[in-house]
Amino acid sequence: MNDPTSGVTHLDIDAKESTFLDSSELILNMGPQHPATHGVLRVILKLDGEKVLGLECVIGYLHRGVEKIAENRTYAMFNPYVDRMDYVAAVSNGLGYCEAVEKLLNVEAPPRAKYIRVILTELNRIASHQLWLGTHALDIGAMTPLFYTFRDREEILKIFEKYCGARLTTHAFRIGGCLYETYDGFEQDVRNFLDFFTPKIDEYEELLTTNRIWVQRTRDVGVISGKDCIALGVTGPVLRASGVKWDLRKAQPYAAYKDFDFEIPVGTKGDTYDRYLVRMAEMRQSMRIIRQAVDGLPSGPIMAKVPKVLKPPVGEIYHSIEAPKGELGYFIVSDGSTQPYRVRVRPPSFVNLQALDLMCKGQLVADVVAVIGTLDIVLGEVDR
Amino acid sequence: MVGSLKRRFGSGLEALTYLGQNYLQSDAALLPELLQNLRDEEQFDYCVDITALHYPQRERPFDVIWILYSFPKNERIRVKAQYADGAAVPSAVKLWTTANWLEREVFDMFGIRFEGHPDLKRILLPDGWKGHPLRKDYGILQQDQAWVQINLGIESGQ
Amino acid sequence: MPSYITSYLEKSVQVTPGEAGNIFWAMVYILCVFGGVSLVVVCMNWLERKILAHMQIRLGPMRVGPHGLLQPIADALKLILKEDIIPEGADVLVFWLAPLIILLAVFSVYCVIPFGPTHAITDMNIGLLFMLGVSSLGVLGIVMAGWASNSHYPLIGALRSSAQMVSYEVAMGLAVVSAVLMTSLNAQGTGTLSMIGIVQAQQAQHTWFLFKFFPLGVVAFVVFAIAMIAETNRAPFDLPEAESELTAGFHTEYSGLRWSLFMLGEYAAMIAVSSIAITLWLGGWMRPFPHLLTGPIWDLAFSLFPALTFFGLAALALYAVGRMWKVPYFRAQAIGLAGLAAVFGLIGFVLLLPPVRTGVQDVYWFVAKIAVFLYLFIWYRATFPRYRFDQLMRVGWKVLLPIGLIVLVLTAIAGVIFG
Amino acid sequence: MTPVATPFFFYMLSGLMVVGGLFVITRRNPVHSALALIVTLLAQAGLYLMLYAPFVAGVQIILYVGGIMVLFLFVIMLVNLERTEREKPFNKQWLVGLAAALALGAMFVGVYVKGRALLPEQTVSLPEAENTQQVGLMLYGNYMLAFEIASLLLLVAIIGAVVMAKKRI
Repeated sequence: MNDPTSGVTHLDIDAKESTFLDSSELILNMGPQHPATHGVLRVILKLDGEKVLGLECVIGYLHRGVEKIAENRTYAMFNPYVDRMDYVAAVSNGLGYCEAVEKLLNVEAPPRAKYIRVILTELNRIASHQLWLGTHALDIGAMTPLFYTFRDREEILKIFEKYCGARLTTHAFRIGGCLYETYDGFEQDVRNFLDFFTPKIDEYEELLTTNRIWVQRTRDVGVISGKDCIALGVTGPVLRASGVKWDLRKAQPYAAYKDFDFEIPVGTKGDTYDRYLVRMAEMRQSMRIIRQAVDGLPSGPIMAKVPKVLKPPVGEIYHSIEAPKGELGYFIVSDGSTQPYRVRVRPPSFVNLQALDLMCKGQLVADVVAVIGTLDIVLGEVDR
Repeated sequence: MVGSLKRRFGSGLEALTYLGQNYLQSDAALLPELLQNLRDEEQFDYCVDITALHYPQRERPFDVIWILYSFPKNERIRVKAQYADGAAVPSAVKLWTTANWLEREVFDMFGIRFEGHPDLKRILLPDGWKGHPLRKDYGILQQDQAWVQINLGIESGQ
Repeated sequence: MPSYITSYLEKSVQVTPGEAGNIFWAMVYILCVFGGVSLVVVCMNWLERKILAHMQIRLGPMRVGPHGLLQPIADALKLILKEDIIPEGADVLVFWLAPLIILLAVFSVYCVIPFGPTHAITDMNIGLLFMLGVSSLGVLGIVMAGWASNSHYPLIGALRSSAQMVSYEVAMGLAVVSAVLMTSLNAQGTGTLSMIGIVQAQQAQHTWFLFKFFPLGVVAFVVFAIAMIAETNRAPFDLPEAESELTAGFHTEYSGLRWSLFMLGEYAAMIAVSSIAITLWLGGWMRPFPHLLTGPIWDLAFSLFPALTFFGLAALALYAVGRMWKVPYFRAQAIGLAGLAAVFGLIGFVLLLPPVRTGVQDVYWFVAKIAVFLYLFIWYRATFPRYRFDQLMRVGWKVLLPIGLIVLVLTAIAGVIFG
Repeated sequence: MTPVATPFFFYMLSGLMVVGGLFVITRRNPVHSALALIVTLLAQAGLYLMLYAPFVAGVQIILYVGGIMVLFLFVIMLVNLERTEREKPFNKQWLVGLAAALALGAMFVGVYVKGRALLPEQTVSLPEAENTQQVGLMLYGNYMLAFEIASLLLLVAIIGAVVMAKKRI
């Protein structure tokens, strides 16, 4: 399958002599500007009538060369770039990077900073899942959840804005802790949000969980087994929905997660409906974590002693956290100078997208849209 | 675990740890069976990441790194090997299917060929693009002017 | 000439103008039916956007006129002024004909709908059969529209929607047959297909067919209701216009006035199909509980309903005016709204006069029931996600068809036993 | 219902049918000929109405125009159109065509000459009101057996269609 972009200016896939119906295999081009491909993703589908025989993803439209830029920026300067990769879960990107560099510098963030970091990351996880639910339901045709989820997501973005000035790409953390002390009324805002959001999540469940058509459109769609998930390196809610009980926050706790108790929701069949249930349960667990974190917020400094100019010793470190989409890892190699020698980002969306081909085999075109939605990929992270 | 590996592979292998993360420095020849062994006997069933480093001044400039994780043992390990420019690295697609795209990206960014890879071609950059950006000798502002002119019809990106 | 006009009026036996062969009054009825339908379509456009918005916790159109009341007019103007593109390589004749066929099919259904014992354009003794036949003509229009646009997506959309409509016509027909079966349970044992006849049968049997042989009537009604939604490509069955996969179904290539014809056709089809359901199962123009709550006081109470609704609308408008009056910027719109409230109030008073009150009774109840159905259509659109194409066909063939057959057989048996 | 200007309607409808029929065979584009066929069938339904047979007219519209013609259009669209348009519509057997036309012409002339005598004396007057009941009684009364055989035949045809299509699914 030669890549159509190489030199061919006009992609002529339906040559005049064979109308598309009598050739047994039809190549359909779900192009970069398609309403259902969350961002600039192009999927070339090989169809037999309505059934999908196989598909190939053409990515790279949003490639900004973040890793190349990292080699020409100092450690602190690269921090905002990290938020631009997975712009929906910017806070957890920042957390991963800051903790990786702190490990490199062998520095420990103070407990208060760790608690603040956990609160903001979990809020960001809920916001990311809300955006996923809204757009995923819209792809399958249910218009209403989109407005409910965005109304509630607005509350979280208000808290971010009050804390660090930005709503989406927050740049909330610094290497060594948090720069800003929490504004007074921060705990109260978070508690208000939790009380506000608890009935709201039941509203989503009311709308969709027992909705017959929703169940029919998602049950047994895009099934992937636990074994395939591990072989394909798929992590996050998709892996948990396939029955593998694995969450980095429990397996290799970072920040302050070992102080909180929460469960890991696990699915059984690994289809789109299970992933929907797992993500809804994850939102509830995040709320539990936030409540515990806010109640137990310790006082004390929020910034560890970190030199003005960071010059970490020569060495390399791999540190990964549980981002809303899956395992987000940073492999940083330092050569002793102020600029990192190499920053490799292990993006969950990029690896999860690889499973699209396996999940869509034998499904119908309408299901490809649903599966892309359920994988919850963000193209900024896929292309870096 | 390191002891058993040492007995099997002898000299070519040395285990180091840095900041609590242990990694194996192995030479190129041992690699295929080492990865196979790690996956089967040592149950490292999840290949987290495959990436590379470029040290232009060394005679074998490329460091290819496999980051593995084992679910049963909840343990992480890194395997590093040095390769000359243009040397063929054994592909890990047969061991972990996730390596397919990861190796394609390393090829796209560094120009390291993986033999045994089913469909090795660029993944992020367009096919006709000349040059591999993440190499140290590839300037930050540099671009493949020819490709830009043909396909986008503009002078140059910058 | 005037005698020809008045001759119909004081005729002793009250018969629909069509039957009486009086062309003039038939024309009058046709004009007021089509005027009424287009008026309803215009305000349906506004209502749908407002109700859908409020269900999705947003406000809907607020900018054009008070509470967006002038929005439909603005839309209509926009569509008329928009350029009407015919895609290159399209088959012009078929492209131009398609929307006309759809409109022809939908509006010809209206000439048999009974708004009252004599308020119908005409009454054929095969009224129901005629309606089903003509509504199946709509499929032709869609297929032609899809084919004439000469591009992949509309063609696939057209094939899908015509397959859907053809398969749901079968389910619809079965549900209708079981209702017609109930009409034959009178003395001389022969039912009737004429719409007015069906409603009179329900009057004679003192019950709406919905409640006849209790579970059967309701099940047949539900089968018809589902098939009805699929027939008009609405709500959960609107796959042909599925935005996420095929851009916009068979009317992708249409634009401007031609596209608005499709929209007009869709809304008119919704009204036509729901009026069939009302005539068959909900007792057409009969007011609720005509035989249970009889007696002068009840008649008086029910006859006040039309006036009350218009007074309610006027009160609503006045309340909105009160709220808008505080903000100077909205003062102009508030005056407009107050004018509208005055008009509603006036109509309410006119409806209070005794002769007008009884006259308008039948039409009012029929239109009120249609309003309920239209609200349901909008409600479905807000809540249900979309069926996938194979599920949609499965529901049509494997669920509705067997249930329709079973209900038909059971009604027949019940008819013979309870007869 | 007193008939209204029947001769005008009769000639208009039959003229429409003849013109439609001609269009069916002369159009190069198959979809246009399908549309012409639809016009002919609708005109035929109109004729049934004039013969006080509304039930048959209703069935005609549902079955022919609503059902069969939609399938015609389906098939025309699915099959490859470009090839059929390029072929020359008129092939060379004009000799056979001429003979058939002559025979038909002779028959028309014969009918025209005999005129009224051909038709039976008393025209059966079917009360228009209960036409549907009449058809119903006739169908389920006297011709019950024929009705059952026909329905059996249809059943066989449906099952045959399903079996043929089964191979492809």
